[in-house]
Amino acid sequence: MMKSFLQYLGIEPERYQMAWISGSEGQKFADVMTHVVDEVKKVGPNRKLREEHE
Amino acid sequence: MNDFTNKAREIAKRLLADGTVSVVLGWEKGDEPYASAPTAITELAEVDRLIIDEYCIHEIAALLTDYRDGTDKVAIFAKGCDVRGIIRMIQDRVIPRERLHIIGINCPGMKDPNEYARAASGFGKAPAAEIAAKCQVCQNPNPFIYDEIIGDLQKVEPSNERFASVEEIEKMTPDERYNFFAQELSKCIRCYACRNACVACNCRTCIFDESKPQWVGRSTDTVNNMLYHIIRATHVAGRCVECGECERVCPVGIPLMLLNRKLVKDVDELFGPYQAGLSLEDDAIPPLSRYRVDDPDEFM
Amino acid sequence: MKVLPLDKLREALNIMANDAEVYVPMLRDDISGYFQWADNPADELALDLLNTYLSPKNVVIPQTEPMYKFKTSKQDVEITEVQVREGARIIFGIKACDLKALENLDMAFLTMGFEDEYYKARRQDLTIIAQACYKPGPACFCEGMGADRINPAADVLIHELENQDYAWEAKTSRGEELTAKIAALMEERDVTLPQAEPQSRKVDMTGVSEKLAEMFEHPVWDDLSSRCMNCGICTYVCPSCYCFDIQVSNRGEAGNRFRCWDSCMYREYTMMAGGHNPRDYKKERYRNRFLHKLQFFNERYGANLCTGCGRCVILCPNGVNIIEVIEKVKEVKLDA
Amino acid sequence: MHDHNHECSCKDHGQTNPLVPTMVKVQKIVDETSDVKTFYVVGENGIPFKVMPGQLAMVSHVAIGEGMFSVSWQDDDHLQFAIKRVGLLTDALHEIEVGQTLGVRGPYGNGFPVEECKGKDMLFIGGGIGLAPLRSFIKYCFKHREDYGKIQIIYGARSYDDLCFKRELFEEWPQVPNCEVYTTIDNAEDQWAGNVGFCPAYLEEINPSPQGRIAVTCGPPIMIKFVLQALEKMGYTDEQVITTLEMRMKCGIGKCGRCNIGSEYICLDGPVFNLAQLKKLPPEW
Repeated sequence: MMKSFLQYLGIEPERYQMAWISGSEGQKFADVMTHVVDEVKKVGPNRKLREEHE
Repeated sequence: MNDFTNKAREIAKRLLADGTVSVVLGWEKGDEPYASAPTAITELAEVDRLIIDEYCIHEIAALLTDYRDGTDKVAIFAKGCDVRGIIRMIQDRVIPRERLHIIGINCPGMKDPNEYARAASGFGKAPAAEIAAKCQVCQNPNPFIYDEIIGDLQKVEPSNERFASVEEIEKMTPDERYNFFAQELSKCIRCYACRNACVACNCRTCIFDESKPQWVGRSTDTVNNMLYHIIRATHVAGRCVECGECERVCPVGIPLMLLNRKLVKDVDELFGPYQAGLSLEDDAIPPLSRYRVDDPDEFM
Repeated sequence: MKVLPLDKLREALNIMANDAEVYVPMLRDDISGYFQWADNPADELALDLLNTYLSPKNVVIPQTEPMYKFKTSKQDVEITEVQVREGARIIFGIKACDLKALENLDMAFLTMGFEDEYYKARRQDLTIIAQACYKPGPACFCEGMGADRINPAADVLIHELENQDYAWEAKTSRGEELTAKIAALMEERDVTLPQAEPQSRKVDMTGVSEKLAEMFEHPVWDDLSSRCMNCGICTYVCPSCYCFDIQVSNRGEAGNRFRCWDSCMYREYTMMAGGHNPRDYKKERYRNRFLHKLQFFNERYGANLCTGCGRCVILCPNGVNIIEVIEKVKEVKLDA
Repeated sequence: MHDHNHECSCKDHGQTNPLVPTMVKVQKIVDETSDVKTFYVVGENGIPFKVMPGQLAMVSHVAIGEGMFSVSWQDDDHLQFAIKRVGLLTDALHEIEVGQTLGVRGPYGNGFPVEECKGKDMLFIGGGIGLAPLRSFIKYCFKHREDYGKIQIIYGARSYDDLCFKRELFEEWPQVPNCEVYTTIDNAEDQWAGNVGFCPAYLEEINPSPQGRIAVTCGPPIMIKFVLQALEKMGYTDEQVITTLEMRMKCGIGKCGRCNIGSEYICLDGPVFNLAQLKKLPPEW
């Protein structure tokens, strides 16, 4: 729902991802993280919902 | 609606006199013809202040949070939308059904006293609608849970427009959507009227009042305003009774129902058709407030 | 008398904006307020409106305002004060009620021990072009609060004439200077100033402050506050409400300390870190707001912190009405 | 036209903007109890500003936030703040180590009437962290010992661990001539041989006569309320009873609005009031 809502607000859905990972699933955690990073790299730098600090 | 007023006073007198309740929540008249306002009557001698007229638009159930800590019984005059709010309050354990005496009002639709005050003020140019926008699309003018009832049943024009405005937004490109919402929410002055007027926003301690940790910055920039509204809307997802009060009370005219209705629509699509505050039965608890083994994964 | 024709107004504002920040009543999405003039084609001037929903206080106290920046590295911290941009500011078209509110802000920020540097920086070079108010609205009660709506003390006083041109009177040397800059746009004309229509709302404040001092624990506050939902609309649209919060915005090793408007209606406003809150309930917060406006500010500065602009009356979604509060207070019978 | 009578005192502080802090370094940190630490801070040129007993200062952990604290002692070269861990800022302060840069601004408030109390016997009644502001006055009395008569200190906390300034309380202060220290804790503990019970009750038991004596109290609001009642019962006049109050503060200079009790601002007109002044204010603290 959060993903759909953020998408509705025009924010790239790739930036919000969820996965169920058990404490014992170390490999899965690593895979998911790699996946998240890859996806976010694909969308590029975030311009939205971003505070400007000089 | 004079007979509504007479009936209301009669009922309130009886309830206060025989000790059924110790407070009556209703409306009273202000100093302009359109200025009706919610009130709490505790004295028999004050009952004649009560009125019901075409300006009683306020979602009066929101005031029930003031009585959460007591044990006294509370009488509340309630339109169809108010009853949905009351049900939410009961389901969220703000106040038990047993402490409430609900006097339903079959509601012909209300005028918005704020619109009239603004139109008369000379501070803006928008005219006041004959019937408030939110009442024109109301599907629940008749209370369905009450202890007694005032007025005749109102006919409901079925409408398929519930998600029309949300679908319009969905057709836009992501950048258009972001720019649209960023523009609208940049107007927000963070008065929190949308939160305080909301029957679903009934938490004892609100996260926006918390400083440890502070979830949303208090600066009024577009980002923090958006974060505030994202969190607020998400928090009432599936619990919003679609009364439109947040939008009505907003002093800067942000179309907040576009946020709420999107989440209502998503809950509908994920969990099957659902409307908050329509029933007190156990299975009518909002989908996001209960757990089922077959809940879809996307609920988060 | 000098007259600025309506069709020269934009040009006049442009000239003023050359060397000053000019704040003008404008309408955006039916929300009126004093916004900075930049001659955007989309900017709808709202001088024909009686007043603006959002008060002009943002000119001297922006809702969010950085105070100083900091950088941290390990145990060290370096701070740099954020300087308010110096230079001239002009507020155009302000009404007597809001001007009186500005006097309240001056008292709060510039007297009683400390001067507020941020306020002072914005206030000191502010030229005031006030507009005489001939036709009050149903929520107006500035006269009861002691404002002179036809002839408020300003650098320039303008009067909207029947044909919507502005009769222009410079009242101070600062006003003369400004007038000289746009003299070419003005015409010298015989004018008939409008007839002042009476204000329908009468408020008599005699004895109210003193009576309130005896009413802190009176049950009337329970009754009055019952309709209030403790949102901050009244405080944020009020031209006199000035309370603020100081907060920090922190991004790792750098950030800034800023202040922003705060509201006595919020529970968090007086909530102490240990959990004790002297104004924990809505009645207490509601009472403090009205007592601050009508008693406490009076005791401290000798003026009401309400100038009768009517904004809170118009915009309160639940019908809280300061005039009704004053009347109710007067009706209360106190035991001798 | 806006010709108000400015009586600005900010120049006295050696800084132009009263809302911008001066940077100081933490010189020493003392654990008082499990949740109270005393921080010794020094500025580049010694103390950042002069403070009188009972006055306040805004302490800023710059990246986290700032909070108003009573200065629990000012020595020739440093300021001391005894700070209890209760929220976001104080949590962060409890994590810092010696050498940390903090911001301070002040001093704020009126402070204790040290002059008016000269020649009087002094009775201090403190609860919990409420001893911190009293300590500045107590130590001031010790420093000017000949100016004050007999000094009695009644101090209570929830438990032995919660008693602040233990070394001073049990070793130093009882050695001061003509000074009595009474301590009490709320509930009995195995190693505790002293009094058990609340401060107001202990005060009535000790019952120091109001003759020529000034009582000064600070603690949680509920304790203050009962202590004030007890003192009245014991015959103290309103002018003989002094307390120091706490409200939430943000600016410290009487502008931001929140610390008012009636038309008085704690940060300017307080935090110290005598009971006569307090009775004129609404009971909202």
